Amino acid sequence: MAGQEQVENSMALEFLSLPENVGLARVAVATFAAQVDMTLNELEEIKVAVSEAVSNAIIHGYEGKPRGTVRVTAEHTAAGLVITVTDQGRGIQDVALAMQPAYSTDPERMGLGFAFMQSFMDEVEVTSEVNRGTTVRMLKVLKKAGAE
Amino acid sequence: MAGQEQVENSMALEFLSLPENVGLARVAVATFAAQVDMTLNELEEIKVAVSEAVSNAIIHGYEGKPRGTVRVTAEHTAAGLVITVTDQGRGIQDVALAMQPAYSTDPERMGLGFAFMQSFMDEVEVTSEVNRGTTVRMLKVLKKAGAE
Amino acid sequence: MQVFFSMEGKELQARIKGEVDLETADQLRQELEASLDHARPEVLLLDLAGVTFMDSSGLGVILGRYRRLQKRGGRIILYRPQPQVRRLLELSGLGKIMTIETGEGLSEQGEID
Amino acid sequence: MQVFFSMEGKELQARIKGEVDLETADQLRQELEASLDHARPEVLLLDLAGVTFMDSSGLGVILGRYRRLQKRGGRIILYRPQPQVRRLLELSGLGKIMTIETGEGLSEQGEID
Ligand SMILES: Nc1ncnc2c1ncn2[C@@H]1O[C@H](COP(=O)(O)OP(=O)(O)O)[C@@H](O)[C@H]1O
Ligand SMILES: Nc1ncnc2c1ncn2[C@@H]1O[C@H](COP(=O)(O)OP(=O)(O)O)[C@@H](O)[C@H]1O
Repeated sequence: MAGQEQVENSMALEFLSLPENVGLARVAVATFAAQVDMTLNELEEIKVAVSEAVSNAIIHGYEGKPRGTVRVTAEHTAAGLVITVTDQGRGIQDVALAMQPAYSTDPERMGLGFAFMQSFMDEVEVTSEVNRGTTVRMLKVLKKAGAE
Repeated sequence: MAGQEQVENSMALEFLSLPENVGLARVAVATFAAQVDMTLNELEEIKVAVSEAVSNAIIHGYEGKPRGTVRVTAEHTAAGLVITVTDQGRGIQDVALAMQPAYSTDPERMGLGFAFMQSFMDEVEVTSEVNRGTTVRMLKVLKKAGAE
Repeated sequence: MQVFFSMEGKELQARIKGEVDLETADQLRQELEASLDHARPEVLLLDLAGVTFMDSSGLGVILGRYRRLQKRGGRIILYRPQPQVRRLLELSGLGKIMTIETGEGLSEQGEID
Repeated sequence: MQVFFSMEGKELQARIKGEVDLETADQLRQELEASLDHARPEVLLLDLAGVTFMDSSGLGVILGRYRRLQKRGGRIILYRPQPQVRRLLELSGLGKIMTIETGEGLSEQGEID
């Protein structure tokens, strides 16, 4: 769809906090992201980042309870692909601590979710309020693969 | 995920009225639908029905203008898979007429969108108000493939 | 979606790959029109083996080309549609006014006639 | 996701196919635990060639099995990870504490050692 790349596009996906929806979020965002020129490697990176953020919303935000709503948005902007993942769950008391590699409140987990988001995306911003929920905003800068 | 099939699941997807989002809607709903036992043929039928309803929202509802919002929801219920496609576009004056096979207000089109939805889904319900928009609600009954 | 053209005598062959829906129908229409303008074939063979999805937007493109060819006595062959596409061709009635060839029992090169 | 097990001497081989994420990690953990209980191998070889996606939920399952085996002197071999998975193994440090085998230059049967 050359020539349409100037038109910005956006999507929003909402689903229940069930583990099987992690794959749904990944597929939807990857399909959306693939509308613009992107390498397979960049798509893989975006899939990991989305997977981590949505998994966190389900297991930490809603503590595994299946009746919460997770909202994922994606937008093509001049800056690149902006992805947000929002839950209305229990929130994070100390965001800076939570984002440290290997920090986890769950002994079964590795504490690498935020580390992967930061490795694979160009910007990661977390806003959270205890008992109100968490939003993770991530930016993937698009290398202009021949465009413009 | 045997044993989790009792849990109902739901998703909602919103996107701008751009042609490239027809594929996004198809992929998202098919991924969601594939969470329950479903034949490949049933998945193909669902993809055609979603494609037709979303295409209609974009070309008829919003008359090709790219700044409208299309909303697609999908829900697993006891009755089966319920899919809705909603636009806030120009609406349909005479729904019964519009749903007749081969009826189209666009000479370039075949007028088969509603016919395909009706062939491929078990129920199709259209509610529309002129200048307010249109909602198409479709049900796919799930054959209990071994379940229960 | 991609289209690959080749000419075989008076037959224009268009091999279509990918999904034909609202997003890609215009492009398909334009490419077919340009090639028909240029080649003026008697027969347009649409090789659908690589079409992984089609809906009524795609059927509309085929019907439009059928009408154009019919005016000067030409015809369309729908070649090797996959089951999902084949079903739409039949439901829509296009399968009745155009020839569908399954490609079975033909030579390895995929030649017809 | 699916797991296929086979025993080769003192080596338990688990061939994993599909996506390993929050949805499937529990199932993978349970299947590996059950087979480890049963087979008591010295080496657990995880054949990752068929793993099309993995995230930190999957890595956690591997690390947990590593700890279990290490207690009695066993070890884990990560066999044929695809590039995406390999990168996560390296970023996470798991690639440093476990052996990664690419499977290159080995016999057709996919045997190692
Ligand atoms: N959406 C969220 N809601 C509440 N807490 C969260 C959320 N996301 C992350 N956290 C907290 O931050 C910690 C670190 O997250 P992360 O780096 O993804 O590692 P892990 O998921 O392995 O614990 C989590 O253990 C959890 O306490
Ligand atoms: N979402 C919609 N908003 C407004 N009009 C619609 C909508 N969906 C369908 N229509 C009307 O109904 C007619 C028949 O629709 P359909 O059977 O899908 O055939 P086609 O899309 O080929 O015209 C359309 O031509 C249009 O006038």
